[in-house]
Amino acid sequence: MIREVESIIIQTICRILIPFIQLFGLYVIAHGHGSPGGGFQGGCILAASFVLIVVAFGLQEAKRRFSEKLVNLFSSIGVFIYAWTGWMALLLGANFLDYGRLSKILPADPVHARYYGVFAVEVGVGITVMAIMVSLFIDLVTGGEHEEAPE
Amino acid sequence: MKLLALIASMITGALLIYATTDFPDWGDPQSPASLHVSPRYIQKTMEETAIPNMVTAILADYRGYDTLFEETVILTAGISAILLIRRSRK
Amino acid sequence: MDVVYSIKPLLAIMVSLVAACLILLTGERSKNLRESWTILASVIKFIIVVSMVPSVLDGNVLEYTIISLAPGLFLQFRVDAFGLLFGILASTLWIATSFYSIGYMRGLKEHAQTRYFFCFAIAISATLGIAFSANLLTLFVFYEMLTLATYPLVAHKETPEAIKGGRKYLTYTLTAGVVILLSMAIIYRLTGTLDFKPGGFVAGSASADMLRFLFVTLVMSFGVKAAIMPLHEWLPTAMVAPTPVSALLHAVAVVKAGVFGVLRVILYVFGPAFLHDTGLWILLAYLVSFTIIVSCFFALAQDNIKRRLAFSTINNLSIVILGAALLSADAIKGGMLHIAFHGFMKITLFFVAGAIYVKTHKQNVSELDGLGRQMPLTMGSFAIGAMGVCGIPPTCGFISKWYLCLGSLAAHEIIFLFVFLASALLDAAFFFPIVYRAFFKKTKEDINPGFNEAPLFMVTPLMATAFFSLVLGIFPNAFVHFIEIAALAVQNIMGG
Amino acid sequence: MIEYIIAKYNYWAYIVLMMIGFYAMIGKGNLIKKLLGMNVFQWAIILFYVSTSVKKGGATIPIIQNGHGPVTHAVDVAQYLNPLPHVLMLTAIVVGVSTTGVALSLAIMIYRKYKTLEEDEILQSEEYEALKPEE
Amino acid sequence: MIAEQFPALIIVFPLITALLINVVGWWWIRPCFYMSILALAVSFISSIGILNTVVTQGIIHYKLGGWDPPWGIEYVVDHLNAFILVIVSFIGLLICIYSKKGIEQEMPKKIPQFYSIYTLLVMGLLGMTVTGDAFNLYVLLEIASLASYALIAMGEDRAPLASFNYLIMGTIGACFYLLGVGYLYIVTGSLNMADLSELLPKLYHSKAVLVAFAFFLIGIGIKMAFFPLHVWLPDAYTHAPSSVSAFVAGTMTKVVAYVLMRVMFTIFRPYFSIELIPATTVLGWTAVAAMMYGCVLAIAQHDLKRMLSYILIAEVGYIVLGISMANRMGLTGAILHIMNDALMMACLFSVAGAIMFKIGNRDITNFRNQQLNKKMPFTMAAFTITALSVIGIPPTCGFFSKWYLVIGAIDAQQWVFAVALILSSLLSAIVFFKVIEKIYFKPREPVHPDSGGTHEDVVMDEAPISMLIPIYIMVGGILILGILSGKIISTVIQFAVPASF
Repeated sequence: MIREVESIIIQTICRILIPFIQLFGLYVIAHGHGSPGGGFQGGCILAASFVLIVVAFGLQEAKRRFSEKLVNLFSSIGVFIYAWTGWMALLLGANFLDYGRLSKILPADPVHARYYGVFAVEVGVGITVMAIMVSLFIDLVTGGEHEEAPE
Repeated sequence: MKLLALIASMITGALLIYATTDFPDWGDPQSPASLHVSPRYIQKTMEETAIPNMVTAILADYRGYDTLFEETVILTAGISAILLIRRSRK
Repeated sequence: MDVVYSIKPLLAIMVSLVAACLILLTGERSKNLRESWTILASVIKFIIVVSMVPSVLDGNVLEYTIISLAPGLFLQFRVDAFGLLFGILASTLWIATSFYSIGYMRGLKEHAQTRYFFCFAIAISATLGIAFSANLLTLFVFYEMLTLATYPLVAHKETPEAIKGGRKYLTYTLTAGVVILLSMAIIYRLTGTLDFKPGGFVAGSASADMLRFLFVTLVMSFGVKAAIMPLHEWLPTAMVAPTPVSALLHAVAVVKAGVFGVLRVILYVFGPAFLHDTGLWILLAYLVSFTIIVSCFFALAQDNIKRRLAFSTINNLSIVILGAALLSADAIKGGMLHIAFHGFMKITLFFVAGAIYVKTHKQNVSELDGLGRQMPLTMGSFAIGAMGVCGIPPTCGFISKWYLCLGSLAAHEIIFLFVFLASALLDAAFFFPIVYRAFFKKTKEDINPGFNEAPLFMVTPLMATAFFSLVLGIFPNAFVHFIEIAALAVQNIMGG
Repeated sequence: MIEYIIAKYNYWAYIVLMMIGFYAMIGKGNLIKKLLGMNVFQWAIILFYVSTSVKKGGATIPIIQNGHGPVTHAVDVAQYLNPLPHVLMLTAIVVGVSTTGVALSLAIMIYRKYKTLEEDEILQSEEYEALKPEE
Repeated sequence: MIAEQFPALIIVFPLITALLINVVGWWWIRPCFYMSILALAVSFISSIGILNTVVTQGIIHYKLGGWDPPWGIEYVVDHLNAFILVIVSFIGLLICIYSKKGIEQEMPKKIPQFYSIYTLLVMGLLGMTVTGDAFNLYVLLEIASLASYALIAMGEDRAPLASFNYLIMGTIGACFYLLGVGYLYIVTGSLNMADLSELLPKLYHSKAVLVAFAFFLIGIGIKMAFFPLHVWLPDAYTHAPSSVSAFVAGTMTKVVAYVLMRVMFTIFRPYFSIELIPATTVLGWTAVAAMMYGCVLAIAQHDLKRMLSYILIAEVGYIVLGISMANRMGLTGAILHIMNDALMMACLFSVAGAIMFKIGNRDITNFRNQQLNKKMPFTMAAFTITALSVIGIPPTCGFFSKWYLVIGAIDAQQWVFAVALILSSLLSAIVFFKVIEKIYFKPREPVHPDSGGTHEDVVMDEAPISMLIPIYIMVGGILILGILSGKIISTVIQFAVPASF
């Protein structure tokens, strides 16, 4: 179990730091096209921010912000976004994952349709990785024995 | 047991070293790995997907299918953790 | 011989399978329903089988293909004369046995009667399958089926020795089975087919040594069920089974299936010509002659009736094989006839043994003193059966032995003639003491128990079979033309 | 010979790592040490893959410079590293992470039952259980 | 339109369903089971469709993302994969139906997660079967493995340890496979199987390729529990939840055996793996050892599931033996045996699970007192029939695969193989009749004729219908497929065997 840390310094710094970490994570996800980065890296950074919350404010606080059900929902939603992007292409008559065909519904030519498709996919990857990392961390660190957050 | 492990790892290492003699040198631009498939990625990525970062392009588009399943892998791990050790104290 | 496509063989086999399912379904609810299924099925089966006789006597062959398993490999039935002979025997004796076993099982209040009748029906359909199978593979399928169906029957009593007997039975037969499988596969790769052909089909397909090896493996592995001497061990052990089962095992299904298999191998797979050229026949003949003589001495040593009968069975089976091994037309004919006739006589003897057990719980020869007064019909039938086995006219045993002797003369191997005669004498030596004790020896406590027969369900079948073995002795061609059928089969094989 | 060794030193590195990991996986008695060995093993393979993508002679990371909007000018292959191994290894890394996660949860389960992670002690308690009469 | 999308459907539909189950399960447990059934039914139907398409129109190439191989990933579905697909999805569906009651008993709190992971497991195996890309196969292999580790660990209280060892061994296997892929990649630069088989022949004498092949064999051998590398299997499959062990025992080893065939005959040409290096000889003799070892150890077991696990090891030996004969008949036998063995093992383990469910104890030695033949007659009948099929008694399907294997051995002039096949079927006869005897005959003192028939008092207490139906579907398959094997071979398997044989 995690000892509830009550250190004002740590908590203040974290309060300042965490938004930037999360912002950076989003940036890394969004800029995976042009610069080093992508879904995984961004997702891990986002997850790190939540881990920081857990470390600094304790598990209950973290779960109040980010309940277990929510984590689980996100983890599935991420993969679902990915699969659905491919599925759209399939519904539009192309092969599975053929983003080029998304140009039928996106205001873009096939090449840029791929660009956007990849973007959607990366977002999905990011969400999943973040969620799973958080849930893995919480489960492993508590040995799986933790309460639902008090509503 | 330890001895056996030692022998096994020694044999593996010997195999690997034996194989290495036929490998291209490190960083050889002419190695088959960098000649057969990858040139197309390097040259065509921009005009085929408009994504400058080839890694992202390959990851999510050329070999997007892999990535889908790598998502699934980590999802599996997450659900497994819940399945295995999650238990509410109520 | 032209081929007629007919579903009759399949029907004849399915009847008892269907009956088996019905027995399993209705068994526990009502005994009468269960047993009426048995009787009904046996009668229908008999009718179907007999209805095939005329067309076969016209020289036709009834054929029915279920499915093709591989190129040149079918699950197929073909009723030729030899198969029909065996089929008639099995279906006839099933009627008698089912009546008898009803009497027996009820008389002893046996347990698990449903399982008993179920396996019984399966065993019979397997036997008919063996009789009608058109190729070695089909025969093998039903052969294994027979093994498994008779295993619960052997172990039926579930006493430790019963289970041990079952184990031994399985060990022998399954081992034989896999050996058959291997040799069969080799033959299939050599010749590309497994269809039985009168006069054999493998000759010349491989080196003589290879074929010799295959012949030995096949004959010996079928010989396990036929209880050729070094491999006979399971048969006396299987005597723990209920008597109708032993009757079925010995007179009809299992051992006869083994002999049938051996004859199929000798006459329809390898062929007389091949045996004659390679000189294997003389080898086989000496082997089985050894069995014939030795088994008689074993039998003399037994006091338990059923064990004695068991060794007599071993003896007679080898006589059949010897007949086939002599390769002369008469001998083969005699052998085939002996399959059928010995069936009738031996089943009589076993029925008698069972009847005695149900009535008096006596199992040993030494206890039979004066039983003839108590159960005259039973012991009378026993006398007839014994005469038949010894080959004394006017019983049918005389006919088959007569042909066998002729055959041994025709084969210019005078020694085998003496083998036959010696075995006949020895048979007399261990059967007639029983008859003598039963009728002419006074019981120790000199009281006359008076007329007290076994239940009607048991006496009727055994008298019927005894009657048949007499009638077939006097008019060997009666009812179903055994002799004509056998003659036809021999004619096909010899190509004469 | 020296040149030969130097020319392939990336391979030697990963071979050594891999042997260490392999030994730890089989030989060590502590489950967590086994896990560490497993990770070393996997990272060794990842190192091997990535090192195959290197191109000497001024090749840089596989991101096309000043490329936004479709470019027409031909891209020189020798100018960029081989991107494929990186992609594969991203996948392999995630697989490794997931495996470790599952393995750790298993370790937790085992610890809950046996209150230890030393293999021999676990086996002892197993034998102890086996000796207990089963009701 | 739908027809050519089957290859995508068969994978993606279970995937999405698994996600939905995982989400829905947090709020509403009841529908999870039915959703999983639905998904597996869809992939079963589409696998049938695929098989049909392959048989009528030939090999399917499905380019994912529309990229041509070797740049993109493609599915290649020929007769072999289509056949395996049908088997896997069929067993998956049946065991899913079967698992309902057992799971409610074994892990009542974790039902959604179970079905989610179970669906993912099936999906992973299907993906392994259908893919045409060496690396993609690795990823899917890992999905299937992770799922099976998790599921196995949910069994009895010794399960976690068994599963952990399985995880260590399995990771070694997967990593060796990955290493083999890497070696092939570094010398050819490609990951696509078809492309590799084009590029490799001129490199057949390079040491790297030889070592890659060796690593493939070892890795696959570990995953397949092939004889010297099988140590993880008995524990894992013994302690796993019954439905899990039924599915995994039925399909996992078979799919990996399929991968072995892919590697030996598609990535590497038969010329390489048969003539150039003595792979088949080594495999063959090891397989013989595996058969003997498995059967002999099975005889010694008291725990039904452990016994079956050793039988499974022997069965893997059969399949590899058939592959290593390297002739048409042998391979036909191997492929046929993949199907038969999947059915038989799934059925046997399901029966063991049913016994556990009802009696809570699967120790063979006290079957005798349980009167099982009276308590659960249908289950026991199923067990008997399947056991006969494993022994290889006609007309069950086990006989026919054995028949082809024996003929293959004869064609290969390997008499020892033929004898070993026969010997092992005798040994398995001992194994199973030991059990059957205990089930049906309980030795008593000789019954006195007048006091017989006093022990018909046990009431029938049969396994739930949701278990019996799948078991009996499998038994029906065992009985029918044997008779139909000629037709199956002539329509599917003879095309599945590599044409060079």
